[in-house]
Amino acid sequence: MSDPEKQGAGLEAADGIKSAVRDFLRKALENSAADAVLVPVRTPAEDSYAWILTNDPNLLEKASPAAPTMPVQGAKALKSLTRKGEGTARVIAVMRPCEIRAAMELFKLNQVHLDNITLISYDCVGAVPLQDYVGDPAGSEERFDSMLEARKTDAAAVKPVCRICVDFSLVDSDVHIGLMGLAGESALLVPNSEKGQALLDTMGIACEADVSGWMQAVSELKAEREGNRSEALSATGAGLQGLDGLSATFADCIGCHNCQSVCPICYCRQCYFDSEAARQDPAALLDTAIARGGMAFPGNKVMFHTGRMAHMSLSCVSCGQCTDACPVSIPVADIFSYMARLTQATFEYVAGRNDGEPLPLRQFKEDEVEKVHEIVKGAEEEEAAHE
Amino acid sequence: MKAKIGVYVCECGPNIGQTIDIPKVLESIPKLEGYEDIELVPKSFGLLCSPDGKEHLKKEITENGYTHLVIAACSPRDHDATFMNVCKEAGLNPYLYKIINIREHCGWIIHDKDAATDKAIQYIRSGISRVLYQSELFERQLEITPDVLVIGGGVAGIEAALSLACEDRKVYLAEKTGELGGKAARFSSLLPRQSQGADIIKQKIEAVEANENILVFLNTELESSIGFLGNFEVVLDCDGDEEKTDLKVGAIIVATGYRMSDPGGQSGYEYTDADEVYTSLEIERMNAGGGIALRSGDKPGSVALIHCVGRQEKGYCSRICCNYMMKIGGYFKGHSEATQVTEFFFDMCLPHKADQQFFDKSVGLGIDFKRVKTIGLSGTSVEFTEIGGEQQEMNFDMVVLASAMEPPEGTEALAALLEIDLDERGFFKEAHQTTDPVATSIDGIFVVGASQGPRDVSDSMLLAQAAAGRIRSQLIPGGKIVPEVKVSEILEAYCTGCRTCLEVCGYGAIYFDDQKGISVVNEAVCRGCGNCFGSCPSGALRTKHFTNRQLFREVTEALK
Amino acid sequence: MHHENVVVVGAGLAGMKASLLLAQAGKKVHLVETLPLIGGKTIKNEESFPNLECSTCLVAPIQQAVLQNADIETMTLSAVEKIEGDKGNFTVTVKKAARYVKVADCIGCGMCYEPCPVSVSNEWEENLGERKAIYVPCAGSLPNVPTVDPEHCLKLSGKEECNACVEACMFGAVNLEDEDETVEIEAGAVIVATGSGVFDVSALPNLGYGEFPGVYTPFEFERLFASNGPTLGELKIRETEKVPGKIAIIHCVGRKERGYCSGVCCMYSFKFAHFLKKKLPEASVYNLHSDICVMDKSYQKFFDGVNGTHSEMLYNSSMEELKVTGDGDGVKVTYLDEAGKENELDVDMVILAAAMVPEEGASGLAEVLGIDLDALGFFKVRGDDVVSVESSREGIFIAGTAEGPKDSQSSVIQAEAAVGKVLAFLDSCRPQTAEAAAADRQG
Amino acid sequence: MSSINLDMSAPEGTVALLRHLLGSGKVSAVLALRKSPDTGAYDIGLIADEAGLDNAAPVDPVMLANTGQILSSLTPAKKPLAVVLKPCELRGFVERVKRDQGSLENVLTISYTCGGVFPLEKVIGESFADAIPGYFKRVASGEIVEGTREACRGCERFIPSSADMTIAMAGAPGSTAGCCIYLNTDRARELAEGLEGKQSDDEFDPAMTRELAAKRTAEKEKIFSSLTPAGGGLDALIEVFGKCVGCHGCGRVCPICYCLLCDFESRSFDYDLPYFEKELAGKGALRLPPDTIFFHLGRMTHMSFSCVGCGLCSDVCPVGIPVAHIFKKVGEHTASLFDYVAGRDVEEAIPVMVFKEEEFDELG
Amino acid sequence: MTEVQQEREFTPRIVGFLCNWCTYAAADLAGSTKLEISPALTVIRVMCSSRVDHNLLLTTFFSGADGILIAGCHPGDCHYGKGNYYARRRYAVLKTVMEGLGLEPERLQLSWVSASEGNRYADVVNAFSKKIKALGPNPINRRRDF
Repeated sequence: MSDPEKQGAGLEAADGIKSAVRDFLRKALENSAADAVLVPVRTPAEDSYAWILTNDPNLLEKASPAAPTMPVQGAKALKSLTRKGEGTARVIAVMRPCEIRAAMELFKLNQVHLDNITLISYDCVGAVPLQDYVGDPAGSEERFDSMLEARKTDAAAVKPVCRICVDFSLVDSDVHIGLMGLAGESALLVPNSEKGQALLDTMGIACEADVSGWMQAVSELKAEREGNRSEALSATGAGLQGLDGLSATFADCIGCHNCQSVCPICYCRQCYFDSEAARQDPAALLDTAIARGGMAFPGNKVMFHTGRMAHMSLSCVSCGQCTDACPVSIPVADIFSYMARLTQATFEYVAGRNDGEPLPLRQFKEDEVEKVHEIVKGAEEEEAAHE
Repeated sequence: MKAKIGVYVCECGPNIGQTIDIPKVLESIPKLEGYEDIELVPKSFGLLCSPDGKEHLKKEITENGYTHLVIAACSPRDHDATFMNVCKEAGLNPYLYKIINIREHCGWIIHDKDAATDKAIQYIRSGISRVLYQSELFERQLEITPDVLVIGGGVAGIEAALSLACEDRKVYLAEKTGELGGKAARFSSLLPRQSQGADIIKQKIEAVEANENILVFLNTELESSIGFLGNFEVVLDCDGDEEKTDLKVGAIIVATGYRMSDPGGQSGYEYTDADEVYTSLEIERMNAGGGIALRSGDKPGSVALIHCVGRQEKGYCSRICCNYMMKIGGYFKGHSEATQVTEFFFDMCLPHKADQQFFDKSVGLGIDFKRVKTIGLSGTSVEFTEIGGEQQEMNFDMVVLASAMEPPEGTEALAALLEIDLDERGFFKEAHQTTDPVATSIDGIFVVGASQGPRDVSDSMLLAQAAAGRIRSQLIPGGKIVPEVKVSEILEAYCTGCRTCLEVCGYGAIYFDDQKGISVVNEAVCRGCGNCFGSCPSGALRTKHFTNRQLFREVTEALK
Repeated sequence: MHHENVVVVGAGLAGMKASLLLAQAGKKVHLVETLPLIGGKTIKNEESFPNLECSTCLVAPIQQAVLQNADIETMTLSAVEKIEGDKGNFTVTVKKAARYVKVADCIGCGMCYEPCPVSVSNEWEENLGERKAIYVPCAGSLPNVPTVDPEHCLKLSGKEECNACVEACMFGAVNLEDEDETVEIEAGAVIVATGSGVFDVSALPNLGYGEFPGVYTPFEFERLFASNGPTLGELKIRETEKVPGKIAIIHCVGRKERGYCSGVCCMYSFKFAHFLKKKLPEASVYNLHSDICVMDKSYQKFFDGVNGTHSEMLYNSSMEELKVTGDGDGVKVTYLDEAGKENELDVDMVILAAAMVPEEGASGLAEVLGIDLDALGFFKVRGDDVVSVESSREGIFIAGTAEGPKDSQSSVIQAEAAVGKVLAFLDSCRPQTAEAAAADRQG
Repeated sequence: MSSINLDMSAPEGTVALLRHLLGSGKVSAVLALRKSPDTGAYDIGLIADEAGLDNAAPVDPVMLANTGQILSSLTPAKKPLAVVLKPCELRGFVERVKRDQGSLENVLTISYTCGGVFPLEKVIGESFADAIPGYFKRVASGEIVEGTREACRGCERFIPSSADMTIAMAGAPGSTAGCCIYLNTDRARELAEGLEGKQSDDEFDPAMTRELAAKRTAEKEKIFSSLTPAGGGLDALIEVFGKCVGCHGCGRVCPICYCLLCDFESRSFDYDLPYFEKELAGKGALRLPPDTIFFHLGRMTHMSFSCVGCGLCSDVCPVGIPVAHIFKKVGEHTASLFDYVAGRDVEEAIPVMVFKEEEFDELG
Repeated sequence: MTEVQQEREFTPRIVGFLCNWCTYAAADLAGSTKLEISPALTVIRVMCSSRVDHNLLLTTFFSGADGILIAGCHPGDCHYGKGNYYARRRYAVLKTVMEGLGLEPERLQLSWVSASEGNRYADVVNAFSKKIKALGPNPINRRRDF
């Protein structure tokens, strides 16, 4: 949590948080603090949510700033909107913290542009697994709403990664909506950047409210989650070890690559592993099979996942989309979160921050960070030993 | 068309002949599995790199009409070029051939002959399967313009212009200020030999003005620059006239010089403007003008010359201070031998062969040199500890400070504009400090004079001449340049425009096409290292002649 | 009559760089080198300051480029004997000493060394190692073609009939009947890049060189440290075979005698300190210095990196008073510290940071070329105002340490400057009018 | 001889056949479904030695990926291969061959009258193994097996067209008694040489499966009619595809979608902000990422007439959209315009690649 | 052949990606000095260690290489300025991933060998192949489920 000087503005939430945020957005559109908003809106069949960009205040009625489930990662919606650069419209986007963090990574990767985008995040109680939601929309709505209003995560109702999420609150958004540890009636608008401050100013919202109580609550929950997280991830890691572990973990993988295509970080137009370049020629495949007595298809399952780890785990924000999209229920998100923790530690990098820190693979230090040193030194000492 | 690959094993006398069982190798080749639909022609020869060898090979290629060629011989570092030329002469695209190093990598290092032979066969196999995946590449020749833009009209810039301008080479000399000559124009004498500075510079300025092949732009700064060696398009912003000047030049020389760091800020140097404390440049100006005097107009009876001011803070020695401080000492002694001149120094830096004599001469003039360990200044009183001595204090009528040379303002902006690097001290960074000192990371852009690091006038001129040498040999009027062939290319369809490759490229060879939203390789600049490839997760890059498919052929064979 | 091609004397860093640039400019270059290999002094170093880059990695590509360049005729074991004519129209006479190995036929396999019965000390390795009578100076020499040393070859010196190398060569490349030859080259200009030598430290008996095995010259130490050197980089003191625990590096050796600071000794001394600490972390290293000359923008940083951590810096207030004496199988350095007080230092090894001096053949070459030397014995350049690259004779240019002590960077700068001058000079020699051109063609 | 009867169940018989082919060295490898003895997980194995056949479960009711798609990555085969494919997978492969994405050269195709497969979630479930014996019984007795995928229950093309060998299973009376392998081509007869079993000359008669075919057709109609609510049209599409998350998994697993880079993921479907702003001004709202429905429409026009109804698209859809039947329905309609049956015969040209002068007169 | 036999007759298959300017030159030097070097290594020449990307390394590993060596110029010596620094970072990522997955990261090694270090080259290669031999064959080669 950033500076203790932080101030906030109270947000009246008597008829529920969703409507409070809706009102805020409508107000923003009305006194043209923004030209449009990007929010999840329930689909006509009421069986899911979709990201809608709108400038029509009435349409906001159907909007659900905090949707129970996350069919499409917000960062992906933002990418489709701004990938080709800036426009003139000033857009407010309301997203989960993990969506904001993904957006930050895509920003560094030049896949989203943020100049005209104002990002609003909120204390996230977690998201309902996609299958659960589409299985029982109505029920899920209820369960989620009660979670949201109670401002408390119901472990049974949310994605596994949400249970161990530690970045559920303030991230590098422009305005954050604080909920945790506040009385049912109220919420907090916390400006978190000049842009955010400017928004509140134009809307004539003064920030005098004290935020310490909220911050307290958040850091307590964080602390509690930290423990569970490393426990859970270590457990995941233990199950992965070696070719046996991996082949067991990915035994059911059918190579559909849904995990990759719904991943907000996997920004490649086409995954290398689906590309021409990665194709082995028929003869080579057959030779391998003959040499080993046999081989498995769909091919290169483990290589695909390992490769994806090498490519994107540095930026993984543990949003859990991959698990949602897996037709054979592999806990992809847990696995990648485990790896993300390792690789990001290697470079003392934290994905999803907008702190000017460049992506690890775009820079180097001549005299490298500890971990890299250890790793490389490891190899060099090995040699030295034999010299 | 059915592929027909000539596979030639060079005996290299005993080196391969005796370390590898060549007959066995030749036998094995036609039996290779998986190449049934390819015609393999295995042969051996005594010494392929010999004149007869090359002739023979040439004949064989033309007569047998090979589609590809594999040569199992020595290291590519020895003879890749040799055999590529043979291919060219024989009309086979040289990129459809591959040399296999079975000498250094088999015969010579695997001392068991059978093992060496097997290894050789494996390498040859990989060669055969690789060439099949290689594709024709072609050299391109690019037109160039020999003209040159020189940024900075100081001694270095002037020297560069004079060394380059000729009938078929125009030089555009852009100077920020309203006059040529830079700081040195005001020096009354020049290092290292105290010759009449002003005159020399004056003559050179006249020569520039007289030279119709040099176009001088005063009050002018560079606004933009794109392109590469032989083909830069630059825009000059000439203060005053509103439309900019567009120029096409083949090379750019940066000669923006230096500035003296402000000694005022230095810790341990306490003085006010009222005090008789001056920088070396101020003294030069006084000397060139009315002569050196105190504010009162009187001549100083005692002067302290303090070296190395700011050296510690800057983290480098400015190379020329010792010399010019002795020169300034000489000014004082020249005006009146009676003047008591004391020079405080830490180390005497005398890099030129003639400098020691100059030092001895200065001692002869009666200048008192004190080697100190510590020094401080308050007003005009100097507190110091002489090496091996006690701390003491001396008062002077006048104090002259040799403050460090540093990059002038605007250096960073210019570097960014030209996309060349600065070193950790803020000076322009050389392409390679020892082996390529006037070039930069961008081919065709050179840095000379003190903008590359502290230099005296004559060294600055030498650097300018060096840049001239580089340009004269690279950009011959009417000539062409042949860029690297094995460069990277970006596959438009797969590029996401994340710009990672652009960031890691050390040569500014990749630019971003905003229209298409993709990165694009400038093949004229790319050196083919493949760093961009390594950085691209999408596999949207291809390094010609080193594609993954080609390399993976070698891997597959290695793992058979 | 005028000529476009250029003779470059000396194939060190400066000579090679100049040749490559001239070739790039489309000139034909004749690169004349007295040694059997090219590369000059830089290739003797394991790593070069200030970036501690592997010298071979830096220079080998340059050597390769020179040898593979069709426009550069590299003449090893060769020396300029005579020069006639004048600017733009020189006739340079070069004596090529017999190599006794045909460069065209030899592929550098080295099969011929083994059988050679003669074994003498290898001067290129500063006599720290041995070589045969047919040899390459060191592994990785370029051109990778051996040479026979007639003085020691049994057959050539007439001691006895020996054909071992001839028989060992499968390519008939060895030809002991080979003879010196003399060639005349018509050239438009000449660049002298013959490099420099090292101050003869035995001239200062108080430094104990030659007397105590632990006392080394700079290049002796470079080769001792080099991974492709005689000991493959193993730091053992000659004779005693002892691994040094304490090393003293003495600066400014010969500065007074020569009357100038060489500008590079401080840096290579600090580099040595770094080397020593890298290989012998336990060792203690002392630099006995006077003025510390770190004039390049990046040198101070290098010094700061070594100062204290790799070496203790001891101020030596008088070279005259400094003495190196024997002490068991170690050596004792006696010197006056900054206060003028006498100090003693017991060490195992002493490295004498000796001054750069004119290359021994310089005066002879100056005579042959009819150009002046300066008072210090380096080649004199014209123009009293600024340092230039023009010798006292029009059409002949100087580059690198032949002109005076300097670091590699300055050598390269001078080489490139010389090329610029040469190209401009050749243009100026080209007949300006049609008639003149016609006349020129008749010669 | 045009058929051979082995005295064992069809599943066993199929393995025996493979053993014969691999053991006799007539093929260098076999591509067939495998079941791991320890984890019970399935994969598609390229089996190169007899030991490998111990895990083979070639006709188990499981489809992880379209074997036809995998097969085409193994062709053209330098060495002879035998492949066990479900009829739809075979049709998928044939469609790919028509598009130069594979070759029949050196490939022996073995298929069977297919009883359908179970949805993936069942397959990865604990008790799946127990379901199998019962499954084979019902299949033989010509029922539509409860719990199999919708795509299979409504599949009336469960008889392989153009296979070298056809093994009688679903709807083939008596297929429990023994394993009857029909040898439809010379290559089949040649390779069957030396296989122990009762040889005969009767050829495969589709008639014997007529009953099951009828049931399946009826089921299909039922599913079709239940598909989109009355009215149809765009609203219906939005209704159905509204919850699409745009993962394009359906495209990736589709044996017909052979494009390396789907056009909808390509640059041509990037829009710049001004475009969106214009849209917004007009509509007041727009969905991001765009083209959700467009993608499915596009895919329909590109491949529906070649849809082989393998159902994988439905399997991988994270939100359970009945992609398979929507495409099949559309596909049958488009294909019928050219009376084209996807994957029936490799000689049959792809409609969009030919035209008949006298067609579509009604369009004027 | 049985595992036991395989172990007994095991000669590792190591793929080495060597940078053209330093390590490949060192390999040549080692060759011309006739040092004995393990035949286990297959040298693949690349222009710079930074050319070697994750995909190539992974494909090599999963195709059954028992060891993978990436070798280039010492940091600071890169012929292209800074390529090997990037190579080092990419290596660090892959190494971490393999560690995290227990995929025998010791089968992947990065070494710096300069052009003059012929002996060091021999040492590095021989030491590495010794290490790999001790480690045994890449288990992937015995698996039919990959």
